[in-house]
Amino acid sequence: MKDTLEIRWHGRGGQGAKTAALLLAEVAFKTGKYAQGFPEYGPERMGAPITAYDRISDSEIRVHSNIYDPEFVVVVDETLLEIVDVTAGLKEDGAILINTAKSKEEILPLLKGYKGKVYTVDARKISMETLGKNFPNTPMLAAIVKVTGVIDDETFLNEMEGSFKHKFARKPEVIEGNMQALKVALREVK
Amino acid sequence: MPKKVQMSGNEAVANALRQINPDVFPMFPITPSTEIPQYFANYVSNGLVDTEFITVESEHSSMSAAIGASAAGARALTATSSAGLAFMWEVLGVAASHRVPVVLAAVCRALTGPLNINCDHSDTMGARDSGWIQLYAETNQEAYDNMVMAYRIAEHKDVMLPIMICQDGFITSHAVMNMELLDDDVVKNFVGEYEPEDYLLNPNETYAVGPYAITDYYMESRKAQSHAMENAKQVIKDIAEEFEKISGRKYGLIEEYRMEDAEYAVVIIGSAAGTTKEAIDHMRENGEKVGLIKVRSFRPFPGEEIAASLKKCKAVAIMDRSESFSTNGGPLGAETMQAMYTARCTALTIDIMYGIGGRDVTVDDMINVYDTLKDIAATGETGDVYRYMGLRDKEAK
Amino acid sequence: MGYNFKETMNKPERFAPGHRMCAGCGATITARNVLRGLHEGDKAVISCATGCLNVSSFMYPYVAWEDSYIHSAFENASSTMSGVEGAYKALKKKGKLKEDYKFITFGGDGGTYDIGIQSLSGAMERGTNMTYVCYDNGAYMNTGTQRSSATPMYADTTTTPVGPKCKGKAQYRKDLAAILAAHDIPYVAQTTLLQGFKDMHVKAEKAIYTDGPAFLNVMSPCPTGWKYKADEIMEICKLGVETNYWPLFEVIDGKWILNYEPKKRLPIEEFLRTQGRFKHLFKPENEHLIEEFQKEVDRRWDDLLFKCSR
Amino acid sequence: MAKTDITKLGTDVAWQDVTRGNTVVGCGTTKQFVTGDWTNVAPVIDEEKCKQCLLCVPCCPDSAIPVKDYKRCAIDYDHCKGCGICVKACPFGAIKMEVKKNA
Repeated sequence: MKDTLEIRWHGRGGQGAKTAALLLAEVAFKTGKYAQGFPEYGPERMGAPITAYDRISDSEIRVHSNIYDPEFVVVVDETLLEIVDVTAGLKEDGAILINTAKSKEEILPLLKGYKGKVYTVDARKISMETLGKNFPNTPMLAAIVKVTGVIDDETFLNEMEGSFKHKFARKPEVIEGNMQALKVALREVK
Repeated sequence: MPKKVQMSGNEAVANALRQINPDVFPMFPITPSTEIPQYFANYVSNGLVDTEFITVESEHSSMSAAIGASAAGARALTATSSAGLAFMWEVLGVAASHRVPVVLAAVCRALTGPLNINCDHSDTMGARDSGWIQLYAETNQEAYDNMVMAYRIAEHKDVMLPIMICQDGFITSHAVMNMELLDDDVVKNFVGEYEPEDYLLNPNETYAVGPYAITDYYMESRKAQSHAMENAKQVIKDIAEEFEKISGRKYGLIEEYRMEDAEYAVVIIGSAAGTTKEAIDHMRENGEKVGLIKVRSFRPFPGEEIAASLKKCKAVAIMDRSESFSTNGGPLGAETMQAMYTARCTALTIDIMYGIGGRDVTVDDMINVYDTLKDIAATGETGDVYRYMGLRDKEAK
Repeated sequence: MGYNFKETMNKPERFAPGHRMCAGCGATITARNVLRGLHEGDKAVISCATGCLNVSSFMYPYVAWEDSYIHSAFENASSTMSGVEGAYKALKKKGKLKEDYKFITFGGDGGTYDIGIQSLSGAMERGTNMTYVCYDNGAYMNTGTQRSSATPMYADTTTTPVGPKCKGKAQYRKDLAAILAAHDIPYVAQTTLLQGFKDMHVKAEKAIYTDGPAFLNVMSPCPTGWKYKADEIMEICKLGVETNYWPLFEVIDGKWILNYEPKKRLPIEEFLRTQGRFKHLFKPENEHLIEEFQKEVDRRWDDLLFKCSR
Repeated sequence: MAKTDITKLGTDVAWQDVTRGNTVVGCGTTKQFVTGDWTNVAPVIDEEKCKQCLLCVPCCPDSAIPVKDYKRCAIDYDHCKGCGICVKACPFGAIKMEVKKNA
């Protein structure tokens, strides 16, 4: 457990936070790590707040509980900041990553006195520019990779290209946009 | 070469089924097992299997069709959870008494009342006396491995009983984890072709299944069925030994974790065993003599093995993930204590209801359980033998 | 090939003697004669819903069926057979089976109209290549004549016992053949026990050799439940047809076909009078009930004529 | 597998010898079960009057009027339950119910 990195995702049903959490686990797995990715399940439908989790470790992961004291929190939808206690249990030496166009200074008052690091990325803008649609989960995945440093950028991009090629085998035209979304997010997260 | 993958428990089981390529798969969806037939439907659509996939109109019918298919001479299976399993209950008994080696991929979920989709074992525990073999998995890997072994156990001539391959809803079914898939041909060779002795579609001889049995026969039939279940103990172990040769992974009726000198032990089923192992390692670093028995086979119940392993313990907590409303403990508690009594195992023992309806179980929770056992051993006072963990209780001490 | 009665009678018996149905049971007559629709030498698997026919035809270790047979439970005869048919397709596909098989399921009205309608509807909708035969004796006879949704109006049953507050079953019977026809399956037919059994033999053969699901509804009187003397069965069935109570028709690929129209329709009381379960209707104060019954028979007959005229 | 020998499956059979799942290999075993003693009356055919029309055959609920080479054979009294349907089915009045004589 000691060397296990724990990440909690907050999103809304339909935004792809669960998929991003599972993708992060997959990426970590492909770099030789042990990883666990899982959503917290309820009957929530499209739009409802949802939570998903990742554990990443160099040794076998046996714990099957939810995550209460994460090192990192990812907020895929900033409107959740007002309705979900996103920093609950978040370690002070950890960090929170938020999808927003706002600056850190503007966001900070919404974090209930959280003293750890705050990262922002405008995943909506990146997604609109690269994919033409609002799929924030792809840039958010890249941003959390950057923030956590679980994998170096190049390996990450190579791995993702591989999975996109597999996932989008029937519509290869979207691969380029998705790769672009990842690259921009890696660059723009601050 | 086995392939390392990152996969959910449902996808893992579906992959085992793809490799097995069963003959008939009648299905009806229910959360959280739905993904298994859904993955499988894709294999069917893409020609990766040549299974007859029958999209029936209810779980009662999916089990009934599986029984019909198996009696007809095919390798059959279905998948379900919770209310779906409850709806099958009548025909579960028929499958077992007809002695058809049907496989059921059970993804454990709380029974309705109130409606809840999360993990507990009340569905499969409700079917514990239906005459089915039940193997439970801690991880995605185990769910996969158990599925690969399922037909070998069920179809063994000394057994010929249906088998439930159980895993924890969402906790393993929907969580992706690192695991290993065996090569397709390794699984295919391990499982082999099904060659039924007698079956409805045998062109050389007619065959009749499912009679009315008057009192003169019924009890003898039940005993014969029970005897087959007794035989299953050895068969499960034998098949596990063979499986170890292709996978390197060891399985038995139970798994003992750091029990060699354990004074305080937990007996548990399913995914929470992993969380408990984490607690054990943590406590062992502080010199605490704690251990775990994970029950893999609940049917047949390895009472003697469990009791033997607990013989030297000072205090034991049996963890039940389903309420049986006996007011006297849960099913695992009741059966383990019976086995302990028979074996004159005198450890102070409590039975804890936990994780009901998906209530989370943490490492800290399990450390608390061991601390409770230490207190019990120190004072010699068991207190409430039957208790809840993680329950909000106004009268909690 | 035309129908030949003697050829049909000369086929080997597929329902062996020694079963334990009541003397004079209509269900067994139905089962025997439906099986005569099978061509000699063709293989079949039979399944049965729980009921009189099942418990009497396979009492361990005595089985009356000469073909492979399976019973599982009450409500799942159709889904059980779906599995058998699925196995057949799978084994054929995998080259493990060369022989051809036919699949025939029997159920009483309890196992068909009521508890088994879900699995029957499912199997039919999925296009299972099987023939389902309902031996309709209009009540749950295996448990002692409780009313079913196939029980005719005003029948005295053990759950609708006639008394000062009860004139028998209050509702008319469910039209199951129409429900099955609404599944748009290739073959639905209604028949009963008539001299020479040509109607049943021909329909059974058509049903069994239809590619896809087929359904036969067969009025199969029960001497104990209907309260008549066992040897009167053929006369009762004839009156059922001649009064338009039990019309003979087929629905082939959605086309309704009337097979028989009585030259002079007999009044319904001629059918009702034969059975003790309707005895109370013949008390002077209940005459209006027979009128009600007649109205319903006529309404349904007109509806059938309309369907068959399209 | 070989046909089930049901003579070894009497009501005194031990649990070890009950067939697996109470299945029977080789169907039609009811022929070995006598139901002829369920009745004290039985149909008797007047061979003179019988025209071999076979109309009695399909309406027998007990498959007790066998046919061979297009001809009705003797009534199977081991299985006939004496319902009398055949009597009424015969257009030639060739069948009559008679009280069985004590053997």
